[in-house]
Amino acid sequence: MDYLLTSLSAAIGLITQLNQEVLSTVGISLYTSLTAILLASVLGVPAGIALGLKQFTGRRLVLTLLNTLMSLPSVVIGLLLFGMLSRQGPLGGWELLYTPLAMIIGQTVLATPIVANYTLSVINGADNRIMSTAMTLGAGSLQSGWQLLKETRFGIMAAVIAGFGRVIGEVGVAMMLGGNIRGFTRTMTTAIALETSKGEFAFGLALGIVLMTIVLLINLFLNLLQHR
Amino acid sequence: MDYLLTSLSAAIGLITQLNQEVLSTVGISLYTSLTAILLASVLGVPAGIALGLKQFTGRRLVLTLLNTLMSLPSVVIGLLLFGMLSRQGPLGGWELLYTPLAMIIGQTVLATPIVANYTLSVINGADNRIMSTAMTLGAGSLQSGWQLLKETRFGIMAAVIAGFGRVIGEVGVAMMLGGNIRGFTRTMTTAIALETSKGEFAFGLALGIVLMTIVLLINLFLNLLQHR
Amino acid sequence: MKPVFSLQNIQLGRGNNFNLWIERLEVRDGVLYSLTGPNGAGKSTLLWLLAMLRRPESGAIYFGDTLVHGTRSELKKLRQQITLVEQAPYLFDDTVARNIAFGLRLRGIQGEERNNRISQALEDVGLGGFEKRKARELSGGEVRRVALARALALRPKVLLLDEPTANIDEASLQIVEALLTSLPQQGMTIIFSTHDLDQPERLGAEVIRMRDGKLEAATYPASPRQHVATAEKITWPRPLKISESSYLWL
Amino acid sequence: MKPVFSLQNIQLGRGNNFNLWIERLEVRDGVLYSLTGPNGAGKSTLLWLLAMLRRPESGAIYFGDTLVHGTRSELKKLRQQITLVEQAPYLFDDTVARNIAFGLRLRGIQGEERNNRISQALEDVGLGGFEKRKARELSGGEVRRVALARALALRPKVLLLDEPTANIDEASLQIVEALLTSLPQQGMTIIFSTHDLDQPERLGAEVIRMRDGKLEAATYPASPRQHVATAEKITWPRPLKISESSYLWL
Amino acid sequence: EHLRLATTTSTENSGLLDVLLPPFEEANNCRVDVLSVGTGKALKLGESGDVDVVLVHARSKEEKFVADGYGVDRRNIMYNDFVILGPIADPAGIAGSKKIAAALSRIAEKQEIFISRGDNSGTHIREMQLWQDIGVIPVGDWYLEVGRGMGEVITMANERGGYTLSDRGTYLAYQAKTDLVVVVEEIPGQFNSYGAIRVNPDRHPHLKVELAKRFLDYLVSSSARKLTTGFRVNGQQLFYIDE
Ligand SMILES: Nc1ncnc2c1ncn2[C@@H]1O[C@H](COP(=O)(O)OP(=O)(O)OP(=O)(O)O)[C@@H](O)[C@H]1O
Ligand SMILES: Nc1ncnc2c1ncn2[C@@H]1O[C@H](COP(=O)(O)OP(=O)(O)OP(=O)(O)O)[C@@H](O)[C@H]1O
Ligand SMILES: [Mg+2]
Ligand SMILES: [Mg+2]
Repeated sequence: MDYLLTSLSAAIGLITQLNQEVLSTVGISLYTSLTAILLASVLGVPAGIALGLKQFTGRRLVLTLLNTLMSLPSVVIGLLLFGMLSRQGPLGGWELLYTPLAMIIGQTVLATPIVANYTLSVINGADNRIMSTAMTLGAGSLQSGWQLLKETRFGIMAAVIAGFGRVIGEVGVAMMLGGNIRGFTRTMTTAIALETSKGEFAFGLALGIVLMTIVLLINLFLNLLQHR
Repeated sequence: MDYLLTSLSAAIGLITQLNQEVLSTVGISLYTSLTAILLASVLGVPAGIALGLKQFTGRRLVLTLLNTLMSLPSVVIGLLLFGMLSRQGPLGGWELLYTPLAMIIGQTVLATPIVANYTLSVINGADNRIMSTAMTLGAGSLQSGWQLLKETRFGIMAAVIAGFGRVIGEVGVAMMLGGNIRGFTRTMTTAIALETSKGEFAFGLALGIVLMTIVLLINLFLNLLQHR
Repeated sequence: MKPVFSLQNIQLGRGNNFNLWIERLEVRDGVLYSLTGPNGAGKSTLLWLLAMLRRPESGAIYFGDTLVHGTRSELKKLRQQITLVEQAPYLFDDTVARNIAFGLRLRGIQGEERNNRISQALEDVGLGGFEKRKARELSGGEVRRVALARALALRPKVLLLDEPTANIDEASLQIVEALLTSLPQQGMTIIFSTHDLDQPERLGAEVIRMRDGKLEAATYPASPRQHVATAEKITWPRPLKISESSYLWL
Repeated sequence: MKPVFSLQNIQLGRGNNFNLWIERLEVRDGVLYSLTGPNGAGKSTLLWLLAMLRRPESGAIYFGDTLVHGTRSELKKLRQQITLVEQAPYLFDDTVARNIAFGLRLRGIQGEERNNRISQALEDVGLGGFEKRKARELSGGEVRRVALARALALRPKVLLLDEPTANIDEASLQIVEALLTSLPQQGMTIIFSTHDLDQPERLGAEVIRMRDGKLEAATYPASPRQHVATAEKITWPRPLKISESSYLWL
Repeated sequence: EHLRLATTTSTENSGLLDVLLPPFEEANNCRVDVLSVGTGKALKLGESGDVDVVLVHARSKEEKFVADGYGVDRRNIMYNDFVILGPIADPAGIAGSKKIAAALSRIAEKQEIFISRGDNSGTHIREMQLWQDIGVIPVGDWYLEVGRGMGEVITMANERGGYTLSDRGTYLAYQAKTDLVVVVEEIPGQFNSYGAIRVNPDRHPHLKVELAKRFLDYLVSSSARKLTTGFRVNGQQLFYIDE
């Protein structure tokens, strides 16, 4: 229990002192994860809605692939994109490796299937009169889809939160593509991994507690927004 | 592209030769992840249903906490449980550290909030006449809940698949609590992490492709089951 | 004889200032009641209350001799004697036969007997042979009739029907009306809501008329009975303020 | 005058061997039609088809002069002239006013004009003052009346109503029936389904009677008109086998 | 300007770079982006031109790296030595042994738990070399090949009450966090030397050649050497310099 207490008090210390380095690490985490989840939502929500509504040959296969992509380990995405972005890779010239942008790309790839799949479930569960009602009132298919999105907003919000949870907590992509460079691409999770590898378990856990506190604050804020 | 081709052919090599070591690693991955998702479903699905149906004071706070837990990085869970299971920790006497069981515990902790949250969304989206109809027909609250589960089975299935995707692809818990011991606690993901740290990127990616192939087969199988 | 239901000083609020407020109501055994009143009068709310799906905020409900108060297992036992067909009935996503089997299974009715009851109930509503049909592939009127069959198969002591004759065709209307008159003669108590104001007379039903959440005093002359004294003493076990979404009295 | 709708050799299958099969049907402008027939006859299916929500498997539909064939933007334009109130209407999870505003906004009707139309439509169905009410907190009959108001506010060329007088109270029935007779006089074409077999005569409606997916020949004497020659030539752009769940003709 | 340096976890985790880099960064008005990875990965990053300089410890691999034309200008930077760590109780009874190789064969004989890096790192390569020298093929329940970093392996050995081969630098960095002690050390030691190599600019024209050169020059400069030898963890020197 000693260990937990040490971590907890270290975490409280970190939070109350608002150490410059911790602040910058938190900032990088939030910047990459929020950007990634924004992109993933823009891609994943419409994809999920379309998959929920459209019938086409091969749909079942696409759904199975989507389920499979949800299991994609973040280190595998890291490896794949590393292959693309590395100097030798086809996109090496863009000089993206070991930059926050590379992390954002990787995290977007990671979150999109999750957001899409979750959205798909929400749409499957939604009342199927929503679309027809919108159409009988003169909406086109895009407008009807938009209305569907509004009607299922809590579910869609949950989908986005799920995706955010995945990227803010992941370490593989951030490590492989960001490189854990201090002050530049070091995120909370790569910092935790670093402390852990240094044997500073209590401090690693303290950082974990800080991360959870931040996520909790974000969720409280979203909760307030939802129930305004 | 060279890199991707190398990985792909290595992956095909691995799959066709069915190397003993790869087989055992796959076995350990599946054993731990399937057991963990089973436990997580047993805990998470009823929790999600209950949260979806019951009103109680503090419910919103519980939901916010649940959202937060979804972001729990796997290394943080690893650290936490490490603190419990290590020799110095309160449960050190159980000698669980660096065993598959420790990984199962960690992965269960990781997957349960995801399964519960996803289930909750499904229940929120479900027709609220399901419960009342079951009750008017004489069902008790447990029986009604069971019927609700049957009516939303596709959504619940998606929740379980999402949880499975999370654990089969995670590396933090498997690494911290399993220790990546060859032939004993080495999973596909820790093997990938190892190859990556050795600089054997292509081989790591090949293992990733093998993992994805296995998950794809599982999902195809589930898909067939669902649509039987 | 004891009334089947006896309600005293029931109060139940919903959104928008609507309040169901029933000073006294007694439902006699083996009688056919019609429930009429304008949209929003509270008919469906009253039926939910009688089906023990909603908890009143204050007041007392007696089912026979029992004060309905509510631990789960008690409620379940009481509820098994009452069946409600809702205004917009929900069918489980399964075959018609398995929809009807649901309640029978809960009552331990199995095998031959169960199958007989299922086909009998379907015959009763003019849907003989619909057993294998998927519930999700029925027309609006067919859905309502299956829901009715599902309730009839259970042979409850009290049958609550929320607009059972809406959406159904001419031939089915005749069948259902015949059931409504014949079943009470076999001892079943039925309360059905309707907007067809000729129907109560046609069926010889007693009329309960509602408006603005209250019974219209003139229409339903409740004779003074037992329990009245205790009514004031009832306090409900859980706080009154229940959000609308927690409607189920679990 | 050109018929508003003209259907030729329409075929549309659903689950369970049901087939809507309409050799010929012409709907004249400004006329009130009633659609009757037993449960499962295909009334709702036909109304869906006319609302251009479902694609037929073969045959031709003309809306005025236009062969309804279907790119999205075309369909949307045609659909804006037709409004359907479904058998079990769905209200968006919002206020009553915003439910009605939805279709008006799509048609670019704004501000004062929109508010006027909303309150007018609510008055029309006897729900004046319901603007701020939440759609999810309405009774069954109120829902149906709001759905009707939502359609009326759009002043469509063709109004399709699936059992508009089910679930509504006596007073509202009178109001709605008055609307059904008066609106066609202002040029609106209305087709409504009903199970009240006295209603068509009472309202002076032309009767379309259905059974087993077909029009009952005797009831609807369609005079031979144009287009007939082309009917055989229509081939639908996409394959016929569409799963039931992809019902929306996007 | 950013210079990219790929190095092993032992240098980064020990804290050495935190004292070594700032003077260089200041003097050259640049930043050194440190990618702390395993030796194998560091060299791979060099091969692909994703970093400008590598600082690693696996002599044979480094030489191959240069011979294959991926790197140029290899410099010896510093060294420390390998030791065997184990629990104080020393169940294999090897304490005081003067030869690491001999101690290993005794561990194998008594089948005491031994944790191996198993990750092709410099330390792992040395360990394999040692097994080969004594003619033992280490297999069995007692030999756990874990494929993790040195620090993690020390933690695992600590948890399991086993032995392991470690470089002294990492051990010193971990000393406060572990119950393990140095059971066997060799005099003169089993050396673990670190080399810095510039990635070959002929293969990767985008590399920062000038800055990389200056960096290597800095690493072998007397001021850097002073910082290196002066670096202490818990009062102990971690790294030595070949004079
Ligand atoms: N789900 C709900 N949430 C909140 N309030 C509701 C809900 N349903 C109904 N109400 C309110 O309760 C009142 C009574 O509704 P109820 O459904 O009991 O009426 P009713 O008599 O059955 O009407 P109808 O003839 O239209 O079916 C309504 O006017 C409405 O204000
Ligand atoms: N969602 C559906 N999926 C598949 N088949 C359906 C579906 N809805 C209806 N059907 C089939 O189509 C037939 C016609 O249904 P439709 O709803 O058009 O009948 P209706 O004339 O409107 O009946 P009602 O008077 O009961 O409303 C039904 O008998 C049923 O077999
Ligand atoms: Mg009602
Ligand atoms: Mg119908």
